[in-house]
Amino acid sequence: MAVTESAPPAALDLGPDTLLEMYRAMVLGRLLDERIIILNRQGRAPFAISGQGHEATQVGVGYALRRDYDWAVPYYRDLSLVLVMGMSPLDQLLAALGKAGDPNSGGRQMPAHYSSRAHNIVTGGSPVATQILHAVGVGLAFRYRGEDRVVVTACGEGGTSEGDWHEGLNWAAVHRLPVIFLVENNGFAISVPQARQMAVAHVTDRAAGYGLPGVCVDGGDVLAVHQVAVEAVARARRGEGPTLIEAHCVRLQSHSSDDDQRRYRAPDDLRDLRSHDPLDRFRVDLEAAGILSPERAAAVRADCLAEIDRAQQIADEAPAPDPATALHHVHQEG
Amino acid sequence: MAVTESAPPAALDLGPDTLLEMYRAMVLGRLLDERIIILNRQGRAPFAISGQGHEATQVGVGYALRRDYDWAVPYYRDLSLVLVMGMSPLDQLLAALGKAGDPNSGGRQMPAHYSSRAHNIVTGGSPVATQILHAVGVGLAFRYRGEDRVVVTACGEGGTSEGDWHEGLNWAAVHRLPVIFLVENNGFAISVPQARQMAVAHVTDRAAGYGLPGVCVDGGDVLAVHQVAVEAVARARRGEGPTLIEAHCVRLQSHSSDDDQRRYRAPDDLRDLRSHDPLDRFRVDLEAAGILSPERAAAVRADCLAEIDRAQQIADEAPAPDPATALHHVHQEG
Amino acid sequence: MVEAVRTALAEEMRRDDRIIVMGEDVGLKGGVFGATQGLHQEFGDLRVIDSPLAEASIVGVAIGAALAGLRPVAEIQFQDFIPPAMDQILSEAAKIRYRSNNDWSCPLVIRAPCGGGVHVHGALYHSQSLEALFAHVPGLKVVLPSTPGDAKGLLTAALRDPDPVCFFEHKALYRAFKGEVPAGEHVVPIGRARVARPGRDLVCFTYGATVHESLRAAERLGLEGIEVEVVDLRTVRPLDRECIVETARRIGKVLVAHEANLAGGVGAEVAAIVAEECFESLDGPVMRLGGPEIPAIPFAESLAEVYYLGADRIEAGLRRLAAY
Amino acid sequence: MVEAVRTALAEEMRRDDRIIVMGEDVGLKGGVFGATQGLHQEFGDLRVIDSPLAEASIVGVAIGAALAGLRPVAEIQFQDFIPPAMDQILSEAAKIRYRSNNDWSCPLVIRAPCGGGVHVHGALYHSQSLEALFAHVPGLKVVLPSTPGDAKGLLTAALRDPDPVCFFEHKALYRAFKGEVPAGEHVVPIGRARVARPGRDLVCFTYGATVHESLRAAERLGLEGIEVEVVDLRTVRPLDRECIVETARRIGKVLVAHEANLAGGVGAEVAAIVAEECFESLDGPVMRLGGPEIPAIPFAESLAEVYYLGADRIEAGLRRLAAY
Ligand SMILES: Cc1ncc(C[n+]2csc(CCOP(=O)(O)OP(=O)(O)O)c2C)c(N)n1
Ligand SMILES: Cc1ncc(C[n+]2csc(CCOP(=O)(O)OP(=O)(O)O)c2C)c(N)n1
Ligand SMILES: [Mg+2]
Ligand SMILES: [Mg+2]
Repeated sequence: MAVTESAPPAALDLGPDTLLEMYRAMVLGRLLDERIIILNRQGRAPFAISGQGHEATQVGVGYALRRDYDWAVPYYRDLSLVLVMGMSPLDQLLAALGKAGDPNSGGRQMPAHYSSRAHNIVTGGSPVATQILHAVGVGLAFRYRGEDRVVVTACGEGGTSEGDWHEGLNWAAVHRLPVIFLVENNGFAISVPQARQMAVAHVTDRAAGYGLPGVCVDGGDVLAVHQVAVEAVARARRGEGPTLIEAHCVRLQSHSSDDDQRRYRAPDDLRDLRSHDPLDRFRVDLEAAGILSPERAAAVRADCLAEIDRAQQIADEAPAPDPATALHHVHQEG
Repeated sequence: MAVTESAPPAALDLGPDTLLEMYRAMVLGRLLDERIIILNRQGRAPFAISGQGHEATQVGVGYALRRDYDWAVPYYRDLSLVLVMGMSPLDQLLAALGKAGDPNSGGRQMPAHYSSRAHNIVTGGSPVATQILHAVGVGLAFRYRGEDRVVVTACGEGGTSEGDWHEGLNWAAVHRLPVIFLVENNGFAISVPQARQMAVAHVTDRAAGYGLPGVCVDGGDVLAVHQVAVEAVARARRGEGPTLIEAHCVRLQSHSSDDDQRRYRAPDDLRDLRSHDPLDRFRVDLEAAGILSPERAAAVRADCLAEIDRAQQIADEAPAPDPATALHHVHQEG
Repeated sequence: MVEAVRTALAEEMRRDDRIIVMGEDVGLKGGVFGATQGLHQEFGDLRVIDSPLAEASIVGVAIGAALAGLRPVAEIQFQDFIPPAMDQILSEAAKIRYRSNNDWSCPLVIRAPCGGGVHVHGALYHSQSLEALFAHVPGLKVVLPSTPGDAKGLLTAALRDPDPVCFFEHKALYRAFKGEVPAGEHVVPIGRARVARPGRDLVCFTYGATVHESLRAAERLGLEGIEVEVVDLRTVRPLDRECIVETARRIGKVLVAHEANLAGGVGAEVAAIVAEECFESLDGPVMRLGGPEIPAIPFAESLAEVYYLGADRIEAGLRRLAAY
Repeated sequence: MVEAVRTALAEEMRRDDRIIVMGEDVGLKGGVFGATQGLHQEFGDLRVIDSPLAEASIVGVAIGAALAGLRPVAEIQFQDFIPPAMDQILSEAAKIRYRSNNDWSCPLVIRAPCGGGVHVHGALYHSQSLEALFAHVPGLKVVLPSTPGDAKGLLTAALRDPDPVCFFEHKALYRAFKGEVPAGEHVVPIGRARVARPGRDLVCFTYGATVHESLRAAERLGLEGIEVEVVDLRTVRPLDRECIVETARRIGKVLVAHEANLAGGVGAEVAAIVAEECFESLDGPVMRLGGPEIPAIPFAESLAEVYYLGADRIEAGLRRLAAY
């Protein structure tokens, strides 16, 4: 039940290939995120919500999962997580533009409502924290069938205030289910700062009250997050039950394209944000370890951009949903 | 934020008069409770739900409040609490028999849905734990008006699983409101034992996670409860915020007149229950301290019974609600 | 009727091991009305789960289990205690197939006892009939059986349905029928009404416990040669529109009756369909009977009587309509 | 219209210091649509409270404050996020006066933006029109203004009401009217409909944003000499029964139109009232228009258009009715 304030600094022993893969995943998430914001500013994507600043957390957790075996019940900031789990930039660009081929929802939901049955990414709606309970149910099904799969579900620190969050952690603890509750704590729920959201410094202060371990980690440190996630996954796979992971992140962008954080955040605070960019941190670490060179970093960036460009071209040309289909799939048909 | 496992044994320094008053309150609660069960068995009260075994907790807390100044948002087992706060046996017998004069609801609600504006006892419905949030709102109003009143709200350990409980504790902690959250933990929610309700031994394990103090106390020890409650009330009155009190109680009767606990509780467990009767414990303590004699105890009992008999006679003869009134008071009239 | 529910659950659980049951007190105690009695003994802890006291989690966890391939039955102890789970039902279960463009589905049965009556004494919070709140929601099916046979057959259909079904069992019916449960496999399709009594002069559309009050009223009028057809809608979402329209056109005088509050109730939808589709065949105004404008059934018998829609009030309504 | 909401709040807060406002982002940010902008600056932390992200608590805490003598305004960020608070609204706020036999009361305003449209892009969860769920519940009042004047006048009435009022503001109207807020004290009584356009050939009962779509359709028919009366119901609980019945009887051809899902919607109740009370005056079937049988408005414009009830569909409906 011990709450570790922060995981011990993770060694770079994953091997250079994996580390570079993880780096690329973060870059891809970031660049795709930026592209969607551009599409929004151009008036082509009606809505954008950004995961910038959360990439290290999501990639760290994503790389602890077994792809197409474990499950995720994500939330709207989890762009990098769903990319790691197997979804593509094209999948998300189709969603941003509301195209028929959008695998998340066929253009029915707002972008960032990630879903892919093929990749075990559970469909989500917009209400905050409802997904927490779904993850518990998924874990229940795994346990019932005797599978050693693990499910991870994520929300923000604001989401922890909802009753569903409480009910989910409690249920998972009582039944020792293989669920990892990830809280991506960026200090704000739209405009509401953490101090108006809870009277404690760490969401993990709640773990002991449910009877599960809580680990608080620097969410800008991809390897620290990864290590914590690997341990939680191993624990869950061994049948020892759920873990609460709180990753402290920064929200580099406003809450969404409908928000302007300059209205409620101090200029100093905003200026300071960039120095916490997890991408920069990982790049510097990898360069210091001799795994990444500036040239290689530029190549990764170019490669990701090319992938996104190709995807955007396809998405641009993809057809809008056929109006006739709007009435389909309320119930199973045929 | 420290969690005290149990309050230090309270001295009997309240003075003999108060102690005897508290004893009488417990006896009155018990005998009235028994009477209502008898009325149910006779087929005259369609429903009964019992607070037997919870009297020490309720009287201990009730005596920490300033009558007709502080507020309570009780739950269905809080018969002794509402009696201490100023309601009468007649009030509850009128409710048990569904009479027009029932001040709780005019015969509209089931018995044990305590309410009295005159005595600052907030009306409650049947859904478990909704009242927790009302107490927080009451505390908010006190704080807004700059009053030093305190509000206490109660539920069972089962009720702590509801989202509303979580949201209430969190809100009260963030705003440091003068609310006392009392959990009367009798180990069962109807048939569901605590181990299926939560994965922790004590509800107070949750207090730290909200940023408020949690005190776990032997709910069968009226003076221990009283001391803990006095401290929590003082803290709240000083503007230092909410406290969570968990009082371990025994449920001497089945959940309600519709339940039979022999179906799901072990015979040993049931046999053991009586040895934890809080009334016996207080009587023995008072006798040992020379404050109560067997004769005096018998007199108290007789006096309470007489009061209840008188009340029952009045309640028996009281008129049923006039059907014409059934349609009134959905909204303010006239 | 409680026996029918229990039987359907047990038989389907034997047939399909994806079915699990969860809710408050459904295990050892077997449910507060005994609807799950014996299941825990037969199917064990993993399939019959005493949940924490938290309705949003009962439904929300069931949704997750359904997404992961199980077929959960979420029991809510009383329909009055569904509102904490409303978000999970309305915002999640009902929309999962649609919002994922058919990629995901949510086969889930939400069972709850509903309704009251003069002798149920459940008062405001153990007596409500809230079906209209669910009947308004695309993506849900809403079923209210009135007989043991239908309870078994419709619950079996619900347990085999690929989408979420709300299954509401009227408490007054639980013990009203004994030993009338059809043996063996018995499936009644969701969405089809049933003629509980044929007639030609008036038709009464109804469901749940009110079917029996309506039959009683119809019988009394029958003695005088006024033949009332009583149609048990059985499913209130989707309504059996075809049956409603055909019957209303054929008979021409329509009463809609239910225990739930009248205003904005299911009866409004039935009446509106009739008003729109059967205008030229109507021989009188579409009449509705339902609960008065108070929150639910009060505790005291003298007050409860004011709420309850019994045979007498239905008979009076039918007579007014017949005289039109 | 958002200006009207803000003005009503500010003016009433100045008049009555029992009024407090709480909800997500209502403080510094002034609400996601700006409805509370400036209030935090003027009235401070104690009266304008940025709540935790938890709707049940927003309403539940507001109820407690109301019980203790305040007059709270609980803002829910989008009506789509009311369901987590459904239990507090349906089971608690709506029943407090009745269940306590008039001993307690709960003066509380629950505000939420509702509705969608082709250009709102809120998709399934930022576009719903859920008023029917509340319109079925005795103990609640449910108001949907369609103009800045009514928004100010009805919100002022709600803030002075001794009982709980649900106040739903259509997002498409927020910025549709500028500078049309009546100055000074302006109170519009809850429960009274308004004739938005007089007419004699057909009547269209409607509310919310659909009022404007109906007016547009009526105008087009007006050019051809078909005079459509458009009645803005404004309050959907309690309905202005007198106005509905009088108007329907006078005109004889009735359309009911709303953005919400048709089945079980408020239109069903209006149609049922007309069918029952105006039978002998009707010159055609009571017609209803509303949302199709899908959960809400999809994101992609091509799909959203299928849902939305615009002037064209209303015009077509009116023409069918006129031709009857
Ligand atoms: C039930 C519900 N209430 C309100 C909202 C509106 N809303 C969307 S995101 C959000 C803030 C979430 O903050 P947090 O949980 O900290 O996550 P973050 O956005 O910071 O990652 C709010 C209030 C919603 N989507 N659902
Ligand atoms: C929301 C809700 N769900 C279910 C019930 C039915 N119910 C009434 S009391 C109860 C058990 C409560 O247990 P606990 O909170 O431990 O209190 P105790 O009765 O043991 O004092 C249940 C399940 C209810 N009244 N409300
Ligand atoms: Mg956040
Ligand atoms: Mg208990």
